[in-house]
Parts: sequence; C-alpha cells; structure tokens
Amino acid sequence: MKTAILVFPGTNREHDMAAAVRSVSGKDPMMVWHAETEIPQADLIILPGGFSYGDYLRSGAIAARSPIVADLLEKAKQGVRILGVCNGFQILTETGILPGALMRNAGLTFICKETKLRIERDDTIFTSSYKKGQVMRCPVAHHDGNFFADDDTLKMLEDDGRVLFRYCDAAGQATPEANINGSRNNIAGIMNARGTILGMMPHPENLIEDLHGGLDGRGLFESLLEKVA
Amino acid sequence: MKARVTVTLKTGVLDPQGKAIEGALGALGFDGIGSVRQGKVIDIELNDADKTAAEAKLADMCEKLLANTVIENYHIDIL
Amino acid sequence: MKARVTVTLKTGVLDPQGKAIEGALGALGFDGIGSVRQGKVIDIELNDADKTAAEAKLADMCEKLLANTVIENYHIDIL
Amino acid sequence: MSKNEPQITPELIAAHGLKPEEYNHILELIGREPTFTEFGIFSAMWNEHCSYKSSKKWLRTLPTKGPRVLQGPGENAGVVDIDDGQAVVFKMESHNHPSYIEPYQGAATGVGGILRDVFTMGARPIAAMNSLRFGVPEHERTRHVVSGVVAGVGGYGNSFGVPTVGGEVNFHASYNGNCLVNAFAAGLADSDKIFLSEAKGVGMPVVYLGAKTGRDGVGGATMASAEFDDDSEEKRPTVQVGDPFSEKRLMEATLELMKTGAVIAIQDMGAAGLTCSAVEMGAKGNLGIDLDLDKVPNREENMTPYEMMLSESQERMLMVLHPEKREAAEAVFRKWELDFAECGMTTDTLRFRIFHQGEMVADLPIKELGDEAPEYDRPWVETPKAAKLDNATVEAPKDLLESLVAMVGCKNLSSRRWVWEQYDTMIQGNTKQRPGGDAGVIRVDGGTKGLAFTVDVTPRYCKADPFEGGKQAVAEAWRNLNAVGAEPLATTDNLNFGNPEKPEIMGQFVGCIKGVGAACEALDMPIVSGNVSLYNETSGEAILPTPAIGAVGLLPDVMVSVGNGFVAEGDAILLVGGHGSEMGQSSYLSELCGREEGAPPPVDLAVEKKHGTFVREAIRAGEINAAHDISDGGLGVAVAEMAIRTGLGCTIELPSKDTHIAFYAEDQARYLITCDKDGVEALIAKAKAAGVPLEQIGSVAGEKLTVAGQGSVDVSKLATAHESWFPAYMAQ
Ligand SMILES: Nc1ncnc2c1ncn2[C@@H]1O[C@H](COP(=O)(O)OP(=O)(O)O)[C@@H](O)[C@H]1O
Ligand SMILES: [Mg+2]
Repeated sequence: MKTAILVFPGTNREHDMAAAVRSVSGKDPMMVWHAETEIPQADLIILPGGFSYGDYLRSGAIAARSPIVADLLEKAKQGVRILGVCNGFQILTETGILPGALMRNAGLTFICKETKLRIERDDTIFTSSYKKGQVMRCPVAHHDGNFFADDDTLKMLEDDGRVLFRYCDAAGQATPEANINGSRNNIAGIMNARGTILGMMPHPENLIEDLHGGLDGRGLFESLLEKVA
Repeated sequence: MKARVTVTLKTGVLDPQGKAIEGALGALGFDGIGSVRQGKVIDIELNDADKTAAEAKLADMCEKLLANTVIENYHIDIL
Repeated sequence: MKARVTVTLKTGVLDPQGKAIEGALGALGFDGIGSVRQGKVIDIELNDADKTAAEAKLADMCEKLLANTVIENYHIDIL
Repeated sequence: MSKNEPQITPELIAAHGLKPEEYNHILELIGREPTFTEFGIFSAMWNEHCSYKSSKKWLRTLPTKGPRVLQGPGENAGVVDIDDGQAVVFKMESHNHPSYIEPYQGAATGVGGILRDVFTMGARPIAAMNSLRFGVPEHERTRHVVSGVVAGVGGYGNSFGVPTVGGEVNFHASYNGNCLVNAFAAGLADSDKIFLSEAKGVGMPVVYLGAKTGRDGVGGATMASAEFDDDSEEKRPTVQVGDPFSEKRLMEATLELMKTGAVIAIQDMGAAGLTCSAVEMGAKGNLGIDLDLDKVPNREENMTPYEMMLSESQERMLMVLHPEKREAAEAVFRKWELDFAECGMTTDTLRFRIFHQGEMVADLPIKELGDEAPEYDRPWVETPKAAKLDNATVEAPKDLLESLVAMVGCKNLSSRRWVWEQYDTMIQGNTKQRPGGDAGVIRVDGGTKGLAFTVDVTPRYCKADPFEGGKQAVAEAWRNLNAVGAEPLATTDNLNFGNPEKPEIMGQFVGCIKGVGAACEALDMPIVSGNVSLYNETSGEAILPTPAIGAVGLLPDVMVSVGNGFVAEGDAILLVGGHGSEMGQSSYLSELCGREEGAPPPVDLAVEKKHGTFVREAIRAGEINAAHDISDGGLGVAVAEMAIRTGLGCTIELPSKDTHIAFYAEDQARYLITCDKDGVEALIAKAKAAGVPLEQIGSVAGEKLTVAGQGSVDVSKLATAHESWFPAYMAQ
C-alpha cells in the first residue's frame, strides 16, 4: 500500500496527514512537491490541508493550476483513490475533479472547533469502518468551507448518494445550527460518481489518538487503507 | 496597457460577504439599501499593444485562473 | 438605483494576493504581464432617487465601512 | 552627498524622535554633520524600540541564567534546554501601536514578526499565544479593534501553520486609545544547532533573503517633514501588510538552508529592517559591513537609500553565508520562489558603509551605532502604596449564586471562545490542551515529552502596587503551568507601559521589573527573552502598567497531565492554600461593584513555590483528576469554570461568615484540585507533611453548583452566561 501526499507552497497540514497515515498503516507516505510533473505510483493520493499559495485569489485556485495537477487529473481518470481534506477539497473543486465550490464561511470568520458529522453511507471505500447514520466527532479548521453547488448539481449529488458527511447535532440531525459554515444541505464531504475520490472540509487526521482526545477520525483511514491495500 | 478584470458572483450564488456588508450597513444606520454583492477587481498591466489581442489574452486568463466559472462571471475593461 | 464601489489598495501598499496571481499567470505561460493588483467591488442597490444624495451616502459608507482608508482608496460609480 | 536631501532641522530631528542632545552626540561621534541616510540610521538605532535606552539599566537586573538556559536575552529569542538534545526557543513581542491604527495588519505582522524571531534561531515554530488588551466595550473603537486584531492574529498564524494554544483578552478603559497586542511564539530546535546573529570572518557575503523591500513603515518617523517628499501621502503607507504565505516559505527555506551548513550568521529584519539587522550582525562579530543598495530587491521604484535602510517591509532576512555554499543556498531560495541577493560583505574596518548608485551614502562606526546609543537612568518615584481594602466596605451580593452568574458572564471573566475558535489550535497534530485550560499543552513531536505555555498579568494589581503586581504576574504563570503538571522552566516578558519620561510611569516600570525579577528568581524561572513597549499613552493618559509574562513548562510525559474541568461524579474537591480574604483590586470589586481600590493580594513566593510543587507532584503521581489555579474572580469563579468545562455540578461548603469574601477573594498561591473520594485522606496527609494547607470543600455531583446555605444554580445557566458575553458583544 503506497500513499502519496501532495505538497504545495503554503500547504501546512501535510505532517498531520502523514502522521495519520503512518499511525494507521505503519508506513510512511511519499511527499510529492507540486512542481513535479508526475505523481509516483501510489494506491492513494492525498491532498492535505493548508493555505496553498496563501489561498490568494480563491482558496485552492492557484494550486489547482500547478504542474502536478495534470498528472492528478490523469490519475483521477484512471481511478486511483484520492482524498482531499480542507484545502485539498478546495483544490479538488477548483480542478473540476469534484463539483461545487467552497466559499467564505457564512459567519465570515475562520472556524477551528470540534464538530459532529453524520455518516451518510457506510458502503464506500472511505466510510466502511463507520455505520450509516453514525455521528462522528471531527474537528474543522477553515475559513472557506461553505459548500456551494447550484440546484441541479446539488440534486444530482443527493440523488446519487454522493454526500458522505453532513454537519449535524449530537442527535444526528442536520440542523441549521449545526451547519457551522453555511454549506448547502449541511454538506461536509462529497465523493465523485465512481466512488474513488473524496473531498471533505473537516480534519479526521486531527482526531486519531488519545492525545487528541478521541479516535473518531481513524475510521476513515482504516477504511481506506484496508480497501486499497 | 492597463486592464481591469471584474469578477462577480453569478446570480443565485449566495454571497456571505455581501450579506454581511448589508447587515453591517443597516446596523450603522444606513437605510434604503437593497441587496449588496461583493466581487473582485484585478488590475493587470500588460505590455501588449493590440487591444483585441489583449482582450483575448485576458479572457483566456479569466477562464484559466482569474474566475471560477462555476460560480463567477467576469468582465474585461481595457483602460 | 444601482451603485458600484471599487476599493483598491493604495500605491505602495504590499499586495500579496496580486503578487501571487502575477506569479500564477506567469507559471501558466502568460507573458508580458507587469504588475497585478487585486481589489474589491461592492455592488449596492439603493432606493434613493437623487444621484448626488446617493453619492454622498455611498462616500459615507466607504469611510465608515466599505474601505479601510488607512490602506485603501475607493471610487464610486452610479450605474 | 545627494543634493535633494532634506536639511536636518530641529523639526526633523524631533520628528525622528531624537532629542537635541542626542543629535549633538551624533555630531561629536562622527565629527561632521550626518548625511540624511546616516541620520535615518541613527534615528532607527537610537529610538526606544531598538536601543532600549530607558529600560536597559533595569532590564540588566533581571535573572537570566539557569542550568537550562542555553541562550538568554540579546538574541532573537531565548533558548532553553528540554533534555534529549532538544531545546525550546521562545519570545514575546508587542505590536501595539500598529494594531490600533490598522488592527488586522498590525496584529498579523506582529505575529509574523515573532514567528520570524523564532525560526531565525533555527527552530520550527510549534506554538503561539497572544496577550490582548482593549478599551472598554462601550468605547466606539473597541469592537472594530477587537475584530480586526483577532482576525489578524488568526489570519497570519493559521496560514503560517502554527497552533495557537493560549492567550489572554482583557478590557479596561486605560486601553481605550491604546490597545495592546503581545504575541508569543515558541519553536523546537536541536540544542546544538542554534543559529545566532554574530557575523564571523572578513570578506564573507552578506545576503538578503525573502520578500522585496517597499516603503512600508517608513513614513512613521518622517511624516512630519513635508519637505521630505513632495509626493502625496499615499506614496508613504505607514502600515505594513503581512504576507503569511511568504513567511511560511521563508521559514521552510531558512530551515532547509541551515541544514546545508551555509549559514554563518542570521538576523531577521524587524523594526528598522536592514539597518538594525546589518549593524547587529557586524557589531556582534566585531566586523564592519558594506552594503550595496543597488542589489537590494525593491518592490517600488525610485526608493532612496534612506527609505531602503528604514523600511519595515515584512518577511525578510539577512544572512552571512559561507561563500563556497552560496550556490546551494541560492538554489534553496529559488525553489521556494523567494528573493536571494548578495548585497554586501563583511569587512575588517568596523565601519557600516552604504553604497547607492556609485556613491557612498553612509560611513559610520558600527560598534558605536549600538554601544554609544543613549542610555538613561530616568528619574522615577515609587508608586505610593494603596491602603489595604477594608472588607467591611465590600457588600455581600443579594444572592451569591446570581452574582456568580454575573461574574462568569462579565466582560473580563467570560469565555474567550469567540476569540480562540478563530485560531487554528490543533494544526501539527500535537495539541493536548487547547485554549480553555490553565495552560496550553503540546507534545514535542515524535516523542512523549510535552511543553506547556501560558501568558499572564493582572494590570490592576500592577497599578496599585507595581512590585506585588510584577511578582503576581510571574506567580500566576507559575501556577498555570503547575496546574497542568508542567515543571516551569523559564519566562519571556513583554513590558507595556506609558511614557517613561514621567517619573510616576518610570516608577511603575521599576517597581514591576523588581517584582518580576524577584519572582523569577525565587521560582527558578529565568527570563530568557523579552520586549519593552513604552509611550503607550493617548492624550497624556497612560495604560495600566502591563508586564505580560509568557512562561514555558516541561512535562516528561505529555499524557500525565490534567485538565481544569470536573471529571467524575463523586470526586472530592479540595482547596490548596486555604480560604482567602484579599478583596483589594479583586474582580468582584471591579466588575460587580465598579471599584478599583485597595492593595492587591500580596504574593508570598516561598508559599507559591511550595504549593505549586505539591500540585505538580500530585498530578505526576496520578493522585488527582483535575486542577485549576485560583486567580481572577477567586474560588467562586474557579469552581464555576471547573463545572462549566464539563457540565458537571458540585456542592461546596464555605465559611458561613462573610461567605462572599471567601468566595471571591483573590489570595494567591491557591488551587482547586479534585481526586477520587478514596484518595482524599492520603492526599491530605501528604499535604500536611509538605506543609501545604489542603482541605476538602465539597464534591462533584449533579448538574447544579451548590454552595451550602447559599443556594444553587444550574451549571447550564452558568455556562450560557459564560459563553454569551463575547459573541453577543461582537454581534452588535
Ligand atoms: N487571545 C487568546 N488566544 C488564545 N487563547 C486565549 C486567549 N485569551 C484567552 N485564552 C484562553 O482562555 C482561557 C482563559 O483565559 P484566562 O482567564 O486569561 O486564563 P488564566 O486565568 O488561566 O490565565 C485560557 O485557556 C486562555 O489560554
Ligand atoms: Mg489558570
């Protein structure tokens, strides 16, 4: 099982992500610099969080035009598993690999706190360690996490069961109060039609050991690393 | 040559910043304000001489980078 | 009445966003690009009828909220 | 010399913050009239900020040495040994004035500056804190300043990628026209790979790295001189804009470069950027420096030598490099898309010489620029001692529990969640205790050790009694570290005061320093770095004396620590240090009675040490489940906070006479701790043996906070009051 983590100038959660991969799989991921033109052969490609290019212009916009992205698009087409977290999700939408856009949080401020997510499906390579309907704890840390898609796209995402995570309250209700950033339909994470690519705003990699006060994030890595192994 | 690219949100796309400004203006006592929408301007200096060529180039820049056409429109002015 | 407020950085104020865009355009192969500066536009609907009054009101809004006059200039257009 | 340079007039001298006698000293030193560039260089080197001319004499009295101190004050940051060949590198710095003018950028660049100080030493930043003081909520500018400063601190730190693990926020009328923004950063380094600013070797290249130079910050000193520049004011922005993206790359490039062995000396460009950094590197190494300004990467056109030497553009570094590694060094910087320009050389002349367009525009003795800077023994008067408050004048509240709701929901004691949720508190994946605890705790990456961080000061106390207040700031930091099980190691200070030319203000400064020094000495927490910010006044009104103390502690095992919330039903609640009676300058008095009166609680450092050590050892022995120091708001607020943290209630018993005094007194050296009810006896016996007063005052139970004989209140009601103030205020 090989994992590649893409690093752009301004990426800053690559170490958190590498630690999560290492902790769950026991193997070190490869770190791939954005200026490379090819991603080494990997079973899983991760786009970690951060502020690539300062998030200037739009979050993820400039990174999405990096040299490495041509190969990312190719690998996506081939069906290589891809996980984009936070800035990684923003980059995936900016490249068009995933639909929609991540806009400024409705409250306008950066938000770093623990949230609750409802697992919408447990039959995907990303969520098989969880149970459908389960409420997981998961931290967020972002300024632009307000998921937007037009009505048609939104309907398509919902109809096709491509929403995997939704912000919810302790009882699992996707209420407006639980919707920390104003995302449409409380969406926190979506996948592509083939079910090989996931983009999500929250940071499961920051809740994977006792030090963090919980292990809820591990399930995502366990699902993935087991499925792609 | 100087150009100004104006990028605005498409109708129907929610605009948290515009909404916040709207609210803040109201709180400051400004009344009679309808909707507020926020966009970007990007001022670019080009050393092209030909206006049409420059416009084409700018449109290309917008499509490739400056605007996210999923949510934004753009408009080009050569100044 | 519709108005557009354009807010730009004063000359000499560092514009990291503009610089990053400049770099990205270069990396995308666009050449002949001088400086790039980024600003904001704020589109406001007003139900004033009088243009002069509206302009004064908008200037007041800029001073109080829309522009950070320590580092930004603003410009008002009634559309 | 250039003809269109302005005449150095008395007005220009004053506008540059120099006194006529200081200017005369310059004339004597160089034996001629300085060029305008030279004049600018002197003004930068000799201003209060760079020269510490009012404070130096007193700073020397602080204890700065200890077995763990690898580097004390004098470098970009202090360095403290944390065993296993590792060191923690930290410092605190103010950005008060810029943050009042332009809150977002002022605060952002303040954070940028302190992060740069840390990685300049070769350390990767691992934690940040911020100590903020604002005017009263009712003041027209306060909300704007709060929102801008908090967004700016977050905007920079979040993007850079360092977790913010603690801080403080206070409101007081004395900060109405003068907010305080003190930023702390700590980094991790190998203790044998610390980089310093002392240049070595003649003929070594001096290299400029990072972002380009603009006119940022140049206008400040010279705005008053109209003849200086006939362009519009717009050309001279005095506000620096931060670029965390550049800084992040600058850090990665700098740390990468250090690994190549190319770096002989390094100095970041902070205030008076190129001037201070070059002079410092040369003077420390007993070397001269030649700079060729034509090589300096400029962002703007037609910059004058004066402007380049005084620019405060951010995200820049100056280094002296090994010539044979120059190319490797350049490659690193190019990779990170940063400027790299060889712009000078070390010499054996001991002169600081600046060249511009073929002309020598400055030629100054480099040592004297620093060494001959004025140093003042400013007159000071001791602050008259406030009389001890007569507790008979402190009325009991109508309902003790209702008053507690008001206390935990007031501007200065309410939750700061609105603030710290805008900061990334968990990036790097090592955060054990986020803000909200007594101290922030992080794991030292890759191991089991932990580091704890806190920043504290109670300015009201300092005003009433600078000496006791200074001691108390250190004592509170000490308590916060012990309360999470950390052994306090060392401190950094940020001394914020008014105009030192006023003997009363200077008296506050001297008193606080003496207090801080005494406490650091007694508690073995040497000061390894710091910053002084004077002239914090508006229209003659000074801020409260505010010597903020940042402190760092060590945990051998990061998992052997406790939080400050109740853990389990039935746990016993014990009071360390006995019941109190000190109401002078207390929060109860100021927040609920509107009185800032009396003497502050005295600090007995020996007792402080004994109690803190007891709590720390009990945590390490696994004997207690939670700990919280008693500070602002006394026992009452401390117990409420412990309940609010986890939603568990409690019943406590207090002395029946003057219950409100026992509830709100702010006597020092006290903690609340909880333990299994079976553990009480052993713990009390142990405390007795150690000479530490320890008594059980209640138990964790239910969902209400009950004070026997006084009634009870729902913890949820306390929590709502506690969490509501800030968001409600900011939403207005
Ligand atoms: N500006 C801030 N940034 C981050 N954390 C903060 C800030 N202000 C307060 N906090 C956190 O809120 C909690 C309460 O603050 P405070 O009452 O000052 O703590 P203490 O009394 O223990 O020193 C602490 O955990 C502190 O670190
Ligand atoms: Mg505390």
